[in-house]
Amino acid sequence: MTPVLEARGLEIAYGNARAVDGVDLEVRQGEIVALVGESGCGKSSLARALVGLVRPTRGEIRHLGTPLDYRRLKEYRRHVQLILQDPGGALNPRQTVHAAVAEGPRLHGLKGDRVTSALARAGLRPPEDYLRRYPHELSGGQQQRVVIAGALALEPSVIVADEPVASLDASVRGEILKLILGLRDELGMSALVVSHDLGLAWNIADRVAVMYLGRIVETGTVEEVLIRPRHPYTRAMLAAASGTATPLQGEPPDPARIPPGCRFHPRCASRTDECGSIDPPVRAGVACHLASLHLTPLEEIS
Amino acid sequence: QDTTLRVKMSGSGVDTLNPFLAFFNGALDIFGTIYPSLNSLDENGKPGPYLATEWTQGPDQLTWTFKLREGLKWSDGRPITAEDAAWTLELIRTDSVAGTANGSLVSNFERVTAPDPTTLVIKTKKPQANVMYVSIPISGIPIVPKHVWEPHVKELKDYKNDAFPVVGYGPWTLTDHRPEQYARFDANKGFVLGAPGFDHLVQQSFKESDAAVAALRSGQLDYINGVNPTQFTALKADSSLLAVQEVGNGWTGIELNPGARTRSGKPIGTGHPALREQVVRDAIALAIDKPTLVTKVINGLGQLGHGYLPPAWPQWSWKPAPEEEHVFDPAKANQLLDAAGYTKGADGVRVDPKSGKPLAFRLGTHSDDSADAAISTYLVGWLEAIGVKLTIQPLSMSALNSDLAKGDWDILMDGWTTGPDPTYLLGIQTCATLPKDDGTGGNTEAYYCDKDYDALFERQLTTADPAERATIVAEMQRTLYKANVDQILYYANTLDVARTDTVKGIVTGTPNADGLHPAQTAFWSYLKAAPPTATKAGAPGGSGGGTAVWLGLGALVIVAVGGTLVLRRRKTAGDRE
Amino acid sequence: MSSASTGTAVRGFGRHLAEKLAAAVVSFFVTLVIGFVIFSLMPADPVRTLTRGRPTSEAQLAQLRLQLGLDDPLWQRFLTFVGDTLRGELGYSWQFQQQVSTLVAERLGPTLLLMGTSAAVSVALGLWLGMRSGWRQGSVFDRITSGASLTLWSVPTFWLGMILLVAFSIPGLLPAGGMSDPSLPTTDVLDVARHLVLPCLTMVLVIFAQYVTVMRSSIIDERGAAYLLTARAKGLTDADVRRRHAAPNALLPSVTMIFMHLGTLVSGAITVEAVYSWPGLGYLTYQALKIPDLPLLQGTFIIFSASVIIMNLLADLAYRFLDPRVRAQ
Amino acid sequence: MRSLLWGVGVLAAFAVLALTAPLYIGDADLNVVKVTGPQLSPPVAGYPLGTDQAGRSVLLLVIWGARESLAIGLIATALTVVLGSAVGLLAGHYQGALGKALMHVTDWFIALPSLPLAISLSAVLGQGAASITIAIAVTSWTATARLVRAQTLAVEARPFIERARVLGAGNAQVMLRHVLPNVLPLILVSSTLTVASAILSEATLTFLGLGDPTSVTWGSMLQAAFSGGAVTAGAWWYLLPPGVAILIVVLGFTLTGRAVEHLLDPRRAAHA
Amino acid sequence: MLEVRDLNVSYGPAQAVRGVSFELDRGQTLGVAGESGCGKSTMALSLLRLLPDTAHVTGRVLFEGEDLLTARWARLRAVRWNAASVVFQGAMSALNPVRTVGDQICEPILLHERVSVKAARRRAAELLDAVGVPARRARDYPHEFSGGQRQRIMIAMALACRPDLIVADEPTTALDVMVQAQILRLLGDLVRESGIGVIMISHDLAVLAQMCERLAVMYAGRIVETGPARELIADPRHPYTRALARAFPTIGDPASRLAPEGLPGDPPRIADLGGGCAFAPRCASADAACRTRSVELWPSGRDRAAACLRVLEGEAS
Ligand SMILES: Nc1ncnc2c1ncn2[C@@H]1O[C@H](COP(=O)(O)OP(=O)(O)OP(=O)(O)O)[C@@H](O)[C@H]1O
Ligand SMILES: Nc1ncnc2c1ncn2[C@@H]1O[C@H](COP(=O)(O)OP(=O)(O)OP(=O)(O)O)[C@@H](O)[C@H]1O
Ligand SMILES: [Mg+2]
Ligand SMILES: [Mg+2]
Repeated sequence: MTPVLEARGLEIAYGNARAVDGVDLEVRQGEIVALVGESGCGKSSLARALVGLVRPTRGEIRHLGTPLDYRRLKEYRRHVQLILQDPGGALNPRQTVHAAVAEGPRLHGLKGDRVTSALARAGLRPPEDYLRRYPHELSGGQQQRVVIAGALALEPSVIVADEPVASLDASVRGEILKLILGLRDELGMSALVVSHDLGLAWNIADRVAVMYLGRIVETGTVEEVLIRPRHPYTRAMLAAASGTATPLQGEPPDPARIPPGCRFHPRCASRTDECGSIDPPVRAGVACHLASLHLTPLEEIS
Repeated sequence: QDTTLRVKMSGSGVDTLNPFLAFFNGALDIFGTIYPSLNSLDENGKPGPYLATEWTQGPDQLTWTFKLREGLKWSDGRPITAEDAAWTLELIRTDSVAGTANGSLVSNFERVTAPDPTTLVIKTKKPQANVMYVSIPISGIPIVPKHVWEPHVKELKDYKNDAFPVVGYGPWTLTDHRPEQYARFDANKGFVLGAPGFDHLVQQSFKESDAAVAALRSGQLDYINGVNPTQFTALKADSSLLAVQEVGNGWTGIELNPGARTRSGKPIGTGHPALREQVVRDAIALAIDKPTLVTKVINGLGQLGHGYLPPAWPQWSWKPAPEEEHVFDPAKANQLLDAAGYTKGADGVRVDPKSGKPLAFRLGTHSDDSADAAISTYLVGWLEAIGVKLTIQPLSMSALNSDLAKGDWDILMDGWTTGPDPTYLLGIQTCATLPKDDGTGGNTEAYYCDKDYDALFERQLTTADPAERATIVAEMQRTLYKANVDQILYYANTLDVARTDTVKGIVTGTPNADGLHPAQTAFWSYLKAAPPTATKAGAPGGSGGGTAVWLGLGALVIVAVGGTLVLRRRKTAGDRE
Repeated sequence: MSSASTGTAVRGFGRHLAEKLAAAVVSFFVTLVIGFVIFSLMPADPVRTLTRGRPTSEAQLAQLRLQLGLDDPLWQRFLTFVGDTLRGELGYSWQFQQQVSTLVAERLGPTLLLMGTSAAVSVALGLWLGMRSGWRQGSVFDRITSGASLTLWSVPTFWLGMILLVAFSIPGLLPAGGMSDPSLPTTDVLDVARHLVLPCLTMVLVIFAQYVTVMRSSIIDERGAAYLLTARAKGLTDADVRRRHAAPNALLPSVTMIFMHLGTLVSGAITVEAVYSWPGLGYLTYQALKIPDLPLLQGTFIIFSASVIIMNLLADLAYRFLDPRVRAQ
Repeated sequence: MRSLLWGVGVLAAFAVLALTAPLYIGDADLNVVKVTGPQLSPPVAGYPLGTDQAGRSVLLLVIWGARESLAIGLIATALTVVLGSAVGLLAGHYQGALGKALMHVTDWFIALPSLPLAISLSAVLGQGAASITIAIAVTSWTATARLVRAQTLAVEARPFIERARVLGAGNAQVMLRHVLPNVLPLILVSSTLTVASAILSEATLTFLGLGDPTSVTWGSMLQAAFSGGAVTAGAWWYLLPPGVAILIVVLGFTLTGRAVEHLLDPRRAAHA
Repeated sequence: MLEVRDLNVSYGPAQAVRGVSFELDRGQTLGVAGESGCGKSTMALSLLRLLPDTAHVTGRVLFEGEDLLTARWARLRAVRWNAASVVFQGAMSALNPVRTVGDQICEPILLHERVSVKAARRRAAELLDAVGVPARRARDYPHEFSGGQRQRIMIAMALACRPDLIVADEPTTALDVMVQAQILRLLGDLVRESGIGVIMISHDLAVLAQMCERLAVMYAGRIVETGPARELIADPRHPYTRALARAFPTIGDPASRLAPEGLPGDPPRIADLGGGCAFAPRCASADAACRTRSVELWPSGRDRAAACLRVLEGEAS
């Protein structure tokens, strides 16, 4: 089956900083993929490239097998929608909820009232109560629902969500995640959810891709990656999240100065001499030439 | 202590101290007091002795001989001789740069020579009656010391003449000059026409006349030559000030485009054809209420306009006979126009039967002249009453001149002042001053051109007898008056104000029946001005006392500021963080 | 990281400076061309205007036209002008019959004195008042300061000048005009200062409001900043928090605006110079425009444009200097 | 919002006076040939603010002057705002070559000294209200352009622009539907300030002799008063009213602008 | 050392903190959890009277027996930083961008201690070293540091005057998971080594669980549950605590796999709180009594208390 959304050898450079440095990623029909990684590793850049906001310097993006044509972006975006981290900022403060949700259909010349149904589907019920409100009259969770409704109104086949709950309250977060999960279950929509939060992946994702310094260093099903992490970076992240192991040493990496060899080796606790010279490709879902050594599950994780 | 007379610098200040180049009034004023001239003007504006004590026209009518005084010395001690005068005049005649400012005055000179140190001989090309006006203070040519200027002839254009004290001769010696600020002089106590009453003279530049008046009131100035009527009226009431009126040496008027054309008769420009008609110009003349202008615009401080030459020069002044005079009579003006077939249109504006154009004229005014602005609004009202529509166009002096030269005008506000020699002013009404076909060369006043007038002009040029010359000049003025191309509205009096506590004798000559003094020609005002009493009249509240007050005030400010700071500190140290 | 980034910072700064300079130079030349074109379009008859009221012969008129280059075609005059400017010469004034550079140099001093003093006083006053009133927004002090500065800002300069002149030209204390007392044998600093008071006061009263406004609003913006809370938590007094923490930060947005405003100040002084007979560049320009004296106009135009451009450049540099965040880029 | 009330109140009062002026001020009050008042008289019965040199009522002149002064101020502002906003918006939106070029052009105009430019413009276009209006617009649009550009950049950086793009909005849509509405309040505020400075500029330019001295504006009244020597004559009734009128109107606009700015402050709006 | 009694803070009509009381001793760590806007920062800042003028504070804050809320400003300034310092939320904005970090660390030292500038610099260098930032970078400006480094600088600054109490207001919120772990370790070590009392504020229960002995969970300006950290998380008594705990799933816990949980409804607006339990509108087990009866902290176990009627009724969990 051809993936709904697919990135092949994607590279995005800002000047001499390669924020995304050769990424292969696919999202299949009806699947939720979580893209995790620490701050600045290129997650947002990748997400933005996937909806055509950034033009990759190399590589290509395919939607249902057809490469993205930048002259026909508008059409492409009917099928691939983006949800941003900060719902407050993503809504024009001078647009009502109705205008915000109706914008997509209007721009695409879609007929019929898609607004109320989209709002209802996004969990804003009854929709009529919200139509005339302005963003500042809504809570963060409601704002995010409006943003989601705006994307839903176009009935896209994939949603790319960049940190959809990072700016929301802990209690609200679950509700939004439920919504995304529900959309997949009800509409068969696919989603790529970008986050630095492994718990989120555990909550809703089918598959996880772990990104480090512009590369996907490990991918696989949630259970595989989060319970039996193989890449030392994934292991370090999981350890940090549970607060059990010694966290990684060193500063966050800089995409303008990617170390030679394995890009993780300067911070890797289990590096060997050859790590400095071999740049390992992703093989069997992990990009570490010593991956087989770490195959045992972390004992701390129960 | 030395005494200083502080006066307002006249007009627009000093453009350059180089007398061969300068055009601005302020500069000419200075040259009049620091450089000698062949003749001076007496208090009535007639030529008098200065360097020359005698001047005679030879029998050939072409040779003028000036007898110069002996024993006068330049301020650097070198003698003043006829050679200096001859050299100056010859330089202007022969060198185009040196002729920049005054070339026209010597354009009829054939040659100027100094056969001996006290004799100056001027040979003219054609007979010239006004040679004794050529070198007079301010409006004529100043004589400069040859020994100082000869080395600078090559770079005359760039020579700034600012080595102080400037070598010259006159009632005053220029000791310092700051552009746009002031000029400072020392008295020449041995001046041949009388010693100045003050030890120093300072001319200070003021751009706003109200600022100058404030300076006069506060004692920063002793004398202002030329205030405006409202100021004058206000200052007259002040007993500590002396406000005097002098007969005006200029007129304010309008000029009507009689059909601009070149010397060869080719019409140019966009002038309204109706104005070429005598009857239209006459009607306009009758429709203007000149007495009202005098009372309303210049507060009655002037005389009704008649002749082309101003009353400051009684020898030339002319008045129409009562039957010739255009007296305000709108009804008659309407009659004239009706009779000539200029019927009123629906909007009340008459239409020119020949061209079919309405009698709607542009009235160009000098945008920087407040009197123009005032007058023009009256003109609009009066002419409306005879079915003539005026549209006021305020123009910069430069734009106005440009329109004038191109013939792109209907009616313009106009005004001239003149020195005692009327030749130039009369000259610009001759056909010879029309522009050439290429548009250059013209300095005509208003495109007036009349054969008879030209003939009279030539005659007065060569008429040596002053009385006879005056009759011819009067006839010329009558011709102009009738033509109504230039309509003289009024002659504004010159209005001067002086402090009475620091200066006396600032005006010279005896006032006439109306209390008008003769025009203050040349340097007489400053020369005859003197401190009022033998006791030294320091500046009121002079710098000594002033400094004390000043320092006191400064101290007060410091104490106040310091005090507040201390108090503040105490307060902030207290409660709220 | 530190040393390496400093290296790039310096290089980056050099490049930035070079770029800015290049843009400034281009700006400068474009404004010159615009100025030339506009001034050349002015309908004018300088010769007649210059000789107005003076006996002038036809030959003299022709000679003057020739001397002033009025008969040259426009393009040739333009080339001459560009050539002159490149050589640093500003041409020859028509009305003053002098080198424009001499004239401009003569008048620049007084203008700089007046503008410099006024700017310094009003910047200092404006920033100080703005800082205090912004810090205690809504206080009596704030209301008085804001009200007064707004009112003064709304007053036409020349009008205020005239009124101050009449009200305060006190015998022996404050003179009604000029830059120094001509009856003093030498120029005396105190005397010039005395003459400076009223024109400077007029300028200051009108322009300081702008600085008050800018400083006040940037202080208000800064007031909620978290680092001020840190400073307070450290136990600093309110005044110290304001002076040592809020002020330097609030200054940043003000600086650009102040410099830009300073650039336009020079040409904005015409009315004050006229009212107080200050022998500066503003009034010279005004005179030049009346004739119009094209070379002189160009000369002053160059000064004015250059001052704006230079001030903009300085604004940029000052900003970079004051803000370490931009400094490193 | 007391200052808003004050500002708007003052402006409304002036607007009403100016608009209804033809109802009670006629040719007989303004035409120098027809007026009958005493010359330069201090306030007396019938002339509550005295008279000018021609004997016209200063009060009526000030009211009449509001018409042209306000008209010049408003029209100049409209020109400034339209031009400045268009340039600023385009320069902020198209950050590539077009934006750079526009900013350069703006920089050039900023460097042009305003007064000489105004004077030469009025020489070219003919003196009077029209040239003054144009001169003010030509020299002041740059400030608006810079401001709008800065604000546009700020708005463009906000996430909702990105969202709009992803929803399929093109450049025009983004500019007109998203950027403009968010920049508009700022434009509104800045335009009230522009009116204020335009009225001041009008007065200054007219004072320098660039206006039509025969028309009645506050600037030309002041010019006539000054050049006629009203200061020396102590004719405060002639000098003060036009100046105070300018002050009040400018203050009115400024207060309104400030108050509106305050009302539109996003920080307030967000809490509202 | 610190005893807070019935602290109330209101911004005009909006009551941000409503009757908070707690105690803290040297060497103890108290975690305060709760979602955005529930009054955590307000409570923390009110301890040192750092709130803006618009805030109205009542109650007692006894620090070493002295009531800081009524102390004179000069006295208070002496306490600030010297005895109690603050690590603020968002280190980027809490550091002055135009002054070097060295300067900013030295400032309180010079202010509170009679030492030479040189000595202060030396101390600043030591502190930087202690938190793992190279001392030579004291001359750099805040923007030249990464988020984690800046936060460490904030911590170094908080330690500058060797305070007895540190209030850390969301010290790790803006940070990446990896860096966050580092910072928490650092703070934990410091507390252990020097016996400082710490109040740590966060909305992330997981973070607090790592750091603190005791926890207080706040909701709408009130402490709704308090107790030993581990117990509280493992066995929450208050439904809000329960929801909060579930919002941060344990990876590998099959219960939360593909089953995100949240609270329906919106966080409360403190401006329009009525009587009754503030949490009632979002509470699944709320009844009519919850909406009317006012709740307070009732003991809910050993060393624990919760503000829930269910607890009072003995319906544990
Ligand atoms: N427009 C840009 N210009 C230059 N560099 C950029 C730009 N956008 C991102 N970068 C850099 O690219 C790298 C990756 O950024 P990106 O925003 O994709 O990271 P991220 O994984 O989303 O991080 P975060 O979790 O902080 O959102 C970072 O180092 C960032 O500084
Ligand atoms: N200066 C202020 N004026 C008015 N209300 C304020 C002010 N500061 C905070 N509030 C309100 O007080 C309540 C508590 O705010 P506080 O900052 O203490 O919350 P918090 O728990 O720290 O939230 P966060 O997790 O977002 O930091 C909020 O509703 C907030 O809107
Ligand atoms: Mg991101
Ligand atoms: Mg907080």
